[in-house]
Amino acid sequence: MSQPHVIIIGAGFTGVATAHDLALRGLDVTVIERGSMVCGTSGRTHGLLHCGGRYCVKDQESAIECIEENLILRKIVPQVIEPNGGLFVALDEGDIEYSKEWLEGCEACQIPYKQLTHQQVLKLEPYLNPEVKLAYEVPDGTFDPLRLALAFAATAKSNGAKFQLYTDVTELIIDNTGRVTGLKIWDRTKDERRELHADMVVNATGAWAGEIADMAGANVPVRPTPGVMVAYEERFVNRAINRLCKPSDGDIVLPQRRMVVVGTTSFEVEDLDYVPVVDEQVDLMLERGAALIPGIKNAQMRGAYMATRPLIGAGLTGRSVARTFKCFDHKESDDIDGFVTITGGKATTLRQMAEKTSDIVCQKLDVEVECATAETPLLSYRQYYAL
Amino acid sequence: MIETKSIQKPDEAAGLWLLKVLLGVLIIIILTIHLIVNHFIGEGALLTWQDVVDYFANPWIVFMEITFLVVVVSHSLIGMRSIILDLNPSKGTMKIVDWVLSIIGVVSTVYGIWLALKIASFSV
Amino acid sequence: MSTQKWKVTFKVHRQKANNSPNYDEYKLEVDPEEYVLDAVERIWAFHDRSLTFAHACHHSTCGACGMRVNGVEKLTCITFIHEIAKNGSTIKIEPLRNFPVISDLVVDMSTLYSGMEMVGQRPIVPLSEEPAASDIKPVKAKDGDYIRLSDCIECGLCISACPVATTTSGYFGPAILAGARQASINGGAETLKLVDCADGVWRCHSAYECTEVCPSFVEPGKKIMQLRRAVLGSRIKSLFGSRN
Amino acid sequence: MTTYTNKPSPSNWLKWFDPRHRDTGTWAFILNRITALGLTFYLFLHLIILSQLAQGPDAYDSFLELAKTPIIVIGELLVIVAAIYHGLNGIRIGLTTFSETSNIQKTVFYFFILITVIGSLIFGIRMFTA
Repeated sequence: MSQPHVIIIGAGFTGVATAHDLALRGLDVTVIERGSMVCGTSGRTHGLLHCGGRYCVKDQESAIECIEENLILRKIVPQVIEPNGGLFVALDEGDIEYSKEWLEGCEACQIPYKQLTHQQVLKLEPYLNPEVKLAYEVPDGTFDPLRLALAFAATAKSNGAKFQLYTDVTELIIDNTGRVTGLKIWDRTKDERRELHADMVVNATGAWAGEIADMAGANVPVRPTPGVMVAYEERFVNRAINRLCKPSDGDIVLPQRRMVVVGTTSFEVEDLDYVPVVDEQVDLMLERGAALIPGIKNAQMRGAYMATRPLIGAGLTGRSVARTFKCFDHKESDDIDGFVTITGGKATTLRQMAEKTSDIVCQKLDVEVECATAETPLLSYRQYYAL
Repeated sequence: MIETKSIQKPDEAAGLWLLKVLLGVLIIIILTIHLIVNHFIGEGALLTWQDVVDYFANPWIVFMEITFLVVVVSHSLIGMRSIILDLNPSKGTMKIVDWVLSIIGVVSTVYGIWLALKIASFSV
Repeated sequence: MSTQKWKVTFKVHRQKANNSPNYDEYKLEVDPEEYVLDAVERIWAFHDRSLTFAHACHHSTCGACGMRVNGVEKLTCITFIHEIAKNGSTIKIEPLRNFPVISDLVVDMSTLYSGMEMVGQRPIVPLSEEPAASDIKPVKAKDGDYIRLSDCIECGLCISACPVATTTSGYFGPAILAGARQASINGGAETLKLVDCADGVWRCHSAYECTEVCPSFVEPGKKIMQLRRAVLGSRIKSLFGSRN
Repeated sequence: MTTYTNKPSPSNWLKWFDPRHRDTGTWAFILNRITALGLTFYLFLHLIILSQLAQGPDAYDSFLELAKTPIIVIGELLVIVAAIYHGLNGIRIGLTTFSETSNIQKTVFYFFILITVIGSLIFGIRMFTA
């Protein structure tokens, strides 16, 4: 084996995108995942391909990442995207007030928007609350979470990456110089335990990044913040509908297949492995969703579920935490070599998170290859199973 | 690891399937005629050897019975073939099956024609 | 959700590597308005970390969590416990049939995915081709059609329920034939040729179990019948028309 | 103990006839397959028996006497029931294939079962009172 071997822990969005990036740069990659593909936070995301409008007032760094990546994903993985755009709609005086800051934010972050008249917006989305005061069209989209990840994984596989699902990491192997040299793993499909060695281990476990880092005695300031989402059995809209207000509970309604999904909330938990759905939050989604699309009030609920965002930061809580991502080289922060953690961020920015992480990994391994993922169209997601 | 769908499998394309359906329709038509003729018009017919021989004296009946035989045998053999296809036979197995079914078909048709003509000959 | 809790026993199919399978029982306190998948996830989280099962979106858009619940194929993320059990009853959880078991509740559905690819099923389609609701006319946007994710979520429930698929791995199966139907709507002459064979559209025996278990409005049984008409139509056309 | 098979395999053929956990359409399929096999068996048996006709009046008429025993009559009735059902289910399949009626396939099945029962009763009464 001539190429350095990198193990990525976690087959969530960051894990599969990093696997694709590193495999494309010619590295030997193995992804270890304890469940199925994107069975944690990634699989349960909203599926909103952000244009950045949601963050352009308070968190412009994230907003710029979003609009850049939005345009790239539309190009490299159109197979899983409903590219129908989105609306930001104001329903009350507070929203109208906020719209001034929002428009400035869009300008600053170069998010294209177009104001629609009352008549225009209701013609485009007849199920929208007719009380709508202001409406702007933006380049949002919707994606299928599992298939987005599979498309990255399929392309990674075609470049030689290996995926080992249903396999737990039981221990990080650290040599006497304080360097992570591999993992002890438990393959639950065969109930088999063994060791796997690597030149570099990437911890891409999102909300669980703290738990894995802890195995090495390292510290990652990740703040797992779950939110609820509720799906209803009718496709009321073809665009992503955002309330034109400061990010809050239940202010996004998305189309997906024959459903609409309303989300989300924001709270904190201790136990990450099972986060129960809270009834009051489901009721809140119904109320808030119906404010945007009154028809939701009478729609049949199809599913309610929780996803746990990995927010980064100490001190701040919930929505005030920036939605950007961070890559930690534990050599710098904890004097542990061969070990990198990537966490935070959002689904929309998965490719960019992978690029930054891969840059650090390559730099540490003295591999000099440029990232090419922004220009590389992904294979059909079904190739993940065929390869 | 991936098992791709083979496209060159023993064939039952539209032709054979459609034939089975058309034969099925013919059977329904002939059986209905048969029922009406035998049970509702000719009261209590065909209950003795002589009845049968008299019935076969009509050349149209001989023709109809032979046609019916060919149709029923074909429909049933194509149907059996279809059931065997549900058992995922190899191409080689299917070749043998096709031969066996064809032979059964030809033998029973020849036998049926012989029998019909034989019966018809009794009335001469 | 109701405040009254139920006691339910989950009898779960277990199988590791090539060992012979067995069933493990887990007694759980559940909310009747929880989904079956929630309970399976809790068995893993709090009772038995060796359990393997597939899931992702938890709202019926990804198709990963198909299992047999009390013998019937269900998308477990949208199946309420009260739909299939009573307080005190036992719920049997098994992997889908007609696919090789990888372990416990996980099956290898690669044949389904490769079949979908082979017939050219499109994961995203114009809304006018798969209208979201039959009673609402699809609204066309100014500059063309809206694009939406296709109805079929490739969950494999239909193939598990199909009686023909239990005996022949050659049969394309309901999902793939329904996919072929979708692919044949605009053009797709090649697709029609592909499914016009013993393992294709003529292998179906009209049990309609596929339509019965489909959680995603595909109605594969109906699509197979439409596909048959399309195949016969193109056959007749080639017989009389452009036969070069 | 049966060996565990989850993959498609010809050895699963008994599952064709297992209606547990399944719906109406499976009953239609099971009955269609059983009647198909039964009628084919009867067809060739019938052909062989008819060879008696070639052997003259005595052989055939004595055979017909034998055919009046109740067990044979019940057998004949079963053939008629099978034929009615198989024919009607054939119409069901043809109907749903050639027209957009698959959404009423269950209703068609129930209706045809009703006709099968009525037809069987008519034939049964005629045969046993003849």
